Amino acid sequence: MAIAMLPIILTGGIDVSVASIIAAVTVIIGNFMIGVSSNIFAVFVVGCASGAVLGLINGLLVAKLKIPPIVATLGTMSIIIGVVLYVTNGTWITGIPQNFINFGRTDLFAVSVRVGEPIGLPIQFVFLFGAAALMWFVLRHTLVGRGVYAMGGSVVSAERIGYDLGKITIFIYTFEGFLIGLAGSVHTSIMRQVDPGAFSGFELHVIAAVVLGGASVLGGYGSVFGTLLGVALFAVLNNGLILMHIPVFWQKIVVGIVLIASISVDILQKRYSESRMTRVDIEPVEG
Amino acid sequence: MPTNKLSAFIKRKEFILLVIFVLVFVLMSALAPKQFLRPFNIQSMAFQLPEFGILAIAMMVVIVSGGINLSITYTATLSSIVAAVAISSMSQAGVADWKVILLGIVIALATSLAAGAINGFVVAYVGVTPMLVTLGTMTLFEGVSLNITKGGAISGFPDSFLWLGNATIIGIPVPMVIFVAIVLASWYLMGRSRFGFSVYMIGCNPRATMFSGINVKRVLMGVYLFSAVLCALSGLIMSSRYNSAKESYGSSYLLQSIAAAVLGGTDIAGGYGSLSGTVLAVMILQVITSGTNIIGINPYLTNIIMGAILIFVLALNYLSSRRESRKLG
Amino acid sequence: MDSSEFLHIEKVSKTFPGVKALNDISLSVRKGEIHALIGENGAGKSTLIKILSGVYQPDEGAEIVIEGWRAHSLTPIESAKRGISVIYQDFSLFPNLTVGENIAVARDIEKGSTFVHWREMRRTAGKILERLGVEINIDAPLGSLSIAKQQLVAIARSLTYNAKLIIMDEPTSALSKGEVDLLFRIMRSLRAEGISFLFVSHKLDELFAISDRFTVLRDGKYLGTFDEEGLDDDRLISLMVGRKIEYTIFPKRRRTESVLEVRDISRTGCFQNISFDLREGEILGLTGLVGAGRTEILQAIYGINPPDSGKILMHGTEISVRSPIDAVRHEIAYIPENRLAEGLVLRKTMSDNIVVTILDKISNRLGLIQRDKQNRLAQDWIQRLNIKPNIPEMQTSKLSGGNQQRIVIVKWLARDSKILLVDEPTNGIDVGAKMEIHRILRDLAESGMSILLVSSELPEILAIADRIIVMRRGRIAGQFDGDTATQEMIMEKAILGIKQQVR
Amino acid sequence: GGKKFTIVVMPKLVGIPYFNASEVGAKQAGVDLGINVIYTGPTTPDAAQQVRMIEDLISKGVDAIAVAPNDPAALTPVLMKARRAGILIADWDTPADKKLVDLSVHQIDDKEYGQHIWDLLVQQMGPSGDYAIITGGLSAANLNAWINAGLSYAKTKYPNLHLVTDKVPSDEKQQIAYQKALDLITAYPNLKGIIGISTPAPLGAAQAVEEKGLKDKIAVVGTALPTDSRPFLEDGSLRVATLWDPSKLGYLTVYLIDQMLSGKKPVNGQDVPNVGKITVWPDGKTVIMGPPSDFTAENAKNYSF
Ligand SMILES: Nc1ncnc2c1ncn2[C@@H]1O[C@H](COP(=O)(O)OP(=O)(O)OP(=O)(O)O)[C@@H](O)[C@H]1O
Ligand SMILES: Nc1ncnc2c1ncn2[C@@H]1O[C@H](COP(=O)(O)OP(=O)(O)OP(=O)(O)O)[C@@H](O)[C@H]1O
Ligand SMILES: [Mg+2]
Ligand SMILES: [Mg+2]
Repeated sequence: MAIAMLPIILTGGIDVSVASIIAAVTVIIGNFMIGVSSNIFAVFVVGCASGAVLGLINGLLVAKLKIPPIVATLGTMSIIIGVVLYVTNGTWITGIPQNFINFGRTDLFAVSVRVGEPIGLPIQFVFLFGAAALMWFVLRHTLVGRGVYAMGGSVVSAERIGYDLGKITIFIYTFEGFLIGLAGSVHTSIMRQVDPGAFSGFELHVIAAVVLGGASVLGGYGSVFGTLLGVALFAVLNNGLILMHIPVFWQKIVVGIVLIASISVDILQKRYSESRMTRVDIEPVEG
Repeated sequence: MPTNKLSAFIKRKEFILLVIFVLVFVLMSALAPKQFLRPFNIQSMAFQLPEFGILAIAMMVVIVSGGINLSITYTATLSSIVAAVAISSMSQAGVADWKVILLGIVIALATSLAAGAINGFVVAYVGVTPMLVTLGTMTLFEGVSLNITKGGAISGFPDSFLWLGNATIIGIPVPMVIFVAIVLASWYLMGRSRFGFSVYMIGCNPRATMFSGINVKRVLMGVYLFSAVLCALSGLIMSSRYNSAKESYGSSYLLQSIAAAVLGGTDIAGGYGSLSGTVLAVMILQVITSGTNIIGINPYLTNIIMGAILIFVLALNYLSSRRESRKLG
Repeated sequence: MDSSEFLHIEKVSKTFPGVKALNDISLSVRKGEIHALIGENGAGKSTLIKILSGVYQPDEGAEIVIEGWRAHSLTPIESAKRGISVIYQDFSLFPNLTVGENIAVARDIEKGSTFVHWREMRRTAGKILERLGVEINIDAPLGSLSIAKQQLVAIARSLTYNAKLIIMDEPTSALSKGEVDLLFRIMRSLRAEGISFLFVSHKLDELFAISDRFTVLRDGKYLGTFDEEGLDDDRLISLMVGRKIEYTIFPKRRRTESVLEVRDISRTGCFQNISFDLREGEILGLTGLVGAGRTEILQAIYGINPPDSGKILMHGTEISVRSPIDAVRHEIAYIPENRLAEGLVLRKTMSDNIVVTILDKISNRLGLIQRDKQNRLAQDWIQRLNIKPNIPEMQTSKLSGGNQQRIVIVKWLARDSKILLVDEPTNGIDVGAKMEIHRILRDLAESGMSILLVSSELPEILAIADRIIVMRRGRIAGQFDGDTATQEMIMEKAILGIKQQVR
Repeated sequence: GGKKFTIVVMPKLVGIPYFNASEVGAKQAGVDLGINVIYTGPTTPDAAQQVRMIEDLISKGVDAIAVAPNDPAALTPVLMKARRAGILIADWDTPADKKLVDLSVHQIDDKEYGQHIWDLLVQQMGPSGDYAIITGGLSAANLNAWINAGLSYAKTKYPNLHLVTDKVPSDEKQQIAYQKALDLITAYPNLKGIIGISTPAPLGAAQAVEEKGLKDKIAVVGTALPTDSRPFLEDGSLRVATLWDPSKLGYLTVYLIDQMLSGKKPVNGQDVPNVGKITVWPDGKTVIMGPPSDFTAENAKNYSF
């Protein structure tokens, strides 16, 4: 998810509709599996396609109607989640076919270290790293990807040099939808049922993870690797506190403080090193 | 004269909003003629609007400065919780009601100032992106609130405290009176004062503003403090209206307040935003929620309608401004 | 259209809300010529260029012919495909990308390739920089380079694709003499290869040094195209402004009373051991090559990046200026070099930009701004500096470069300060306006203000500075009196010992 | 009577399975009794939203409002307002301010229910050992009531049970409950039992236990709907779930309100059609629907909610 959001933030945009898109995707594939086919491949195709279509809508709104991204996606968020819940009335979809559930539990390269305790790479990580690798490639090695960075650097310049900004915008939102579709599909196979309301409030986490990973919300800076780190850090922050035996009522306080402190330190460091940056090579004193 | 044209154009945005407001109002009246237009309903809408309206202004001010404040709802509830603890314990100790309430308000304001100071300090003096700072403080304030309430609600207010949120003065709800006062004060502050002028300039170009000798850090600090004080007032109204204080009150107002600010013509990138637009947007949202409730429309449909209006208005703004420039350019 | 012409346009007009920026312009550019486009501030040069690059669409009825291909308007992609490449006043580069990418990316877009080949890209970029004879690290992020180097990158970029016409909007405004010579050398060799240039500059000596033909615009109208022979400064100036203007050399004064004493200030990576006095009522010129650290000194005094060590005294007492707020309190004003990012709030009106420094003066005791006072003041200043158009409510971004610069000056004039720090105040400003700004600065000095003027333009320094300090690589290299110094003396100090490096 | 009553039944929020099930019951009762039932509520469990909706409904003019408060204290002023407007006030699912309601429909006795859950836990994990609680939200009043009842009961009845850490919130989401359960399992290796309070919580916990292959070591019990929990019950990761039938609760609420609007009070031991015998407290307005049903691998398939 966070990976999917990265290019949008890179262009200086933001998408708060991620949570509603993933909810819509899970509902669609849930019904698809039960009603049409439980072929894993087909499910993934449907999931990704429906995500991509919803992303495309965002992209069109931003690119063609020039609605600021945060607002456009705020609108679509409200609409998509409204439609999803109106149609499903929030009912969970249960009875996901077993083959799909098994898929979600596949560990690749599972090695049994001790009896009864297999460790391995759960399939969701394969997808995560797969998505990350794909995104990295797109951003680094395609013209569109570089256009994303260029747009984040300077919209005017990007336009002048001949990038088709509309196309890039539409592409990244669609691509984001696609990846969210993927995430939704994987998620469903892990969770074994579909809860349309499960993702409310999720969007802020996604944004936080991306930005924690070093992407600038003003656009132009950020990397896939940083985002992965951000996701990891955020996961640790949110879930590691139980492991550290921190009392429940203190956890949010700790998360908040760590979040603010870590970013502040980072910024202060950057500022310090910037202020020490050499602008003029000073002539040495002649001995 | 381009002068007139320019101001006419700015007015146009609000004009569109006004038209929409009238449209939804008429629509709702037509769909539920007996119920919607009853004075009782108008009054009850006037009760409901302020707590959200104040938060929307708190959001708008920060957006104009080029930031965003995700911590508004928790600033509101945190300050009302701290005040509630003080109020209920003092009133149990038998302190006179008016003293208790006055002190409660002071405590709420003080708490919100502390909260705003954290935001302001990290944004202005440390230089962290507002979205991140307030994401952090949002979590922090929620955590502190939870720690105080242990998940419950704080109640036990003296009855006279309920006046703040529930009484009327010649038929006008007290919260509405407070809201109008706040709107006027904010209008002066943002539209007329040096402070407001600086906020708009900073929202457009903080660097050039700083180079002009304006104390950008202090102004930004002021913006977050002002926003927090508004939150506290909204929090007090809520705790009086709901007879208790709890961390989750009004949590659904967060994204709505961004929507209201933007619907009201505030530029999400900063530098532009009008109070009247925001107030109109808040009124539109209020009429839609109340109206659809009364008519008995599925609440999810209400969500869909609001999303559609948001996109519709912005698309309209874009299209009309494009036509404008086509015509002339 | 004759086959020796690369580009021919006719009946090109452009109307902005309230302004007719271009009115029925015709122009042809021959293959392999360097064609100067000149005119006063706001004459419409930049607008014309934007039409040629496809950023703006001209009004109905325009004819554009490029090598026999006809159109009414262009898109950026079409323009690039047809061989037009533009270097804008603001370069249009990407600060977050590397130098190599900035250079090579345009060609990839033009080719329409799907993938980016980094190795090839770096090779291309490296070759071009080599051809230009400059040394810039290909992998450095562009944002970390000096303005001058960014300019060279922009030029390098336009060479990557098969540009047949390179349009440059004031390319030399941020370049030092050596770099300008380098640029001209490159331009001449490209001209020999049949590439044409359309070149905008306000620096007449440069124009005469390089141009084959001149096209003059005035107030959005086409005045004609002239061959280089038979033109001289006077004629050109009178064509541009419709009247004759002399580059006035002001009489120099010798002042004695020090207002600001700078004592041995240093800042790591910026400047070392700088000491000088700024005296009451004088203009002290601070010159040198671009990148010598002059801006940094001004910014240090203004409190933006305070010095690490050393003292600054005002009227004999030490002052501590840690931020612009402190500076303003000590009545120090600063007109930055980069007016777009630092001087102006472009999205706000002229009026707002003018009063931003004097909010205390136009507001009442409650801190409320008095609108009538604001309007009166703004209107007043706009008239005094002859800023066009005379519409205080107009967005500053819509002004031409020269008029924007006047707004920056005005906003500090409105707040009368004791000390004025000015960084390249006439950069990108036409001769007529330049003279006015010189006069304004001189008048201010006469009235007792002390001015520290940074300028790379030696004639300007010589014309108005009472005393001159020359900087070289972060240190003071020499000092001269304004009435005895010559360009040669200053240049010698400025480049002594670093000649090889510039080349 | 001749006039057709309009009754509002307001859940804590709409769009979750539990309250969808009660909607079915409430609507059914409306059809059976020939009255107009409006079932509406906020889309997020926000007390402020509930207050606003009730205010709007007062404007609309209804005969009765039955509400499941997200926060009892928060509703007090608006319920007073409703009373002044002559509207009959009831609470259901979660109690509101006692003084303000004409009728209070409880699915269950909170104390008994809490004790019942702890009894189930002990049945599954034995009377001693480490256990943890995953709850829906830290501020849900009814969940807290059950937990507190259970905890104080356990203190005397099962002194050897050891709660490893405070109740852990899961935001009413299975995904989060799952994460938290994983963390709990890692953090406390001696864990023998997990109680999930709120319907998604036990499922998330069961999922975690199943995934770690610990379903024989850690007993998961909790409050969940039988249809949702069936896969987990059947694979053994969830030992037993307990809940009442929410649709019956909805039905009962509407039924009793209709009676009261027609002037009849609920009577102890009264047999309500489609629901069964009810208990009425001496105060005459607190009604308890009856004991919960326990769902196990064997019987889950017999239920349709
Ligand atoms: N986007 C715009 N909207 C309205 N007016 C504009 C816009 N852009 C330019 N103008 C106006 O068009 C005229 C020509 O401006 P232009 O920038 O082309 O001048 P220029 O010759 O490049 O001047 P300079 O030498 O100062 O850069 C000016 O009067 C300017 O105010
Ligand atoms: N306020 C600033 N913040 C960051 N970088 C700056 C700032 N001002 C100048 N720079 C950078 O410092 C470097 C050196 O400045 P520059 O090349 O302009 O030298 P200078 O001699 O001070 O200037 P000039 O000759 O143009 O007056 C450039 O890379 C420039 O972009
Ligand atoms: Mg220009
Ligand atoms: Mg400089």
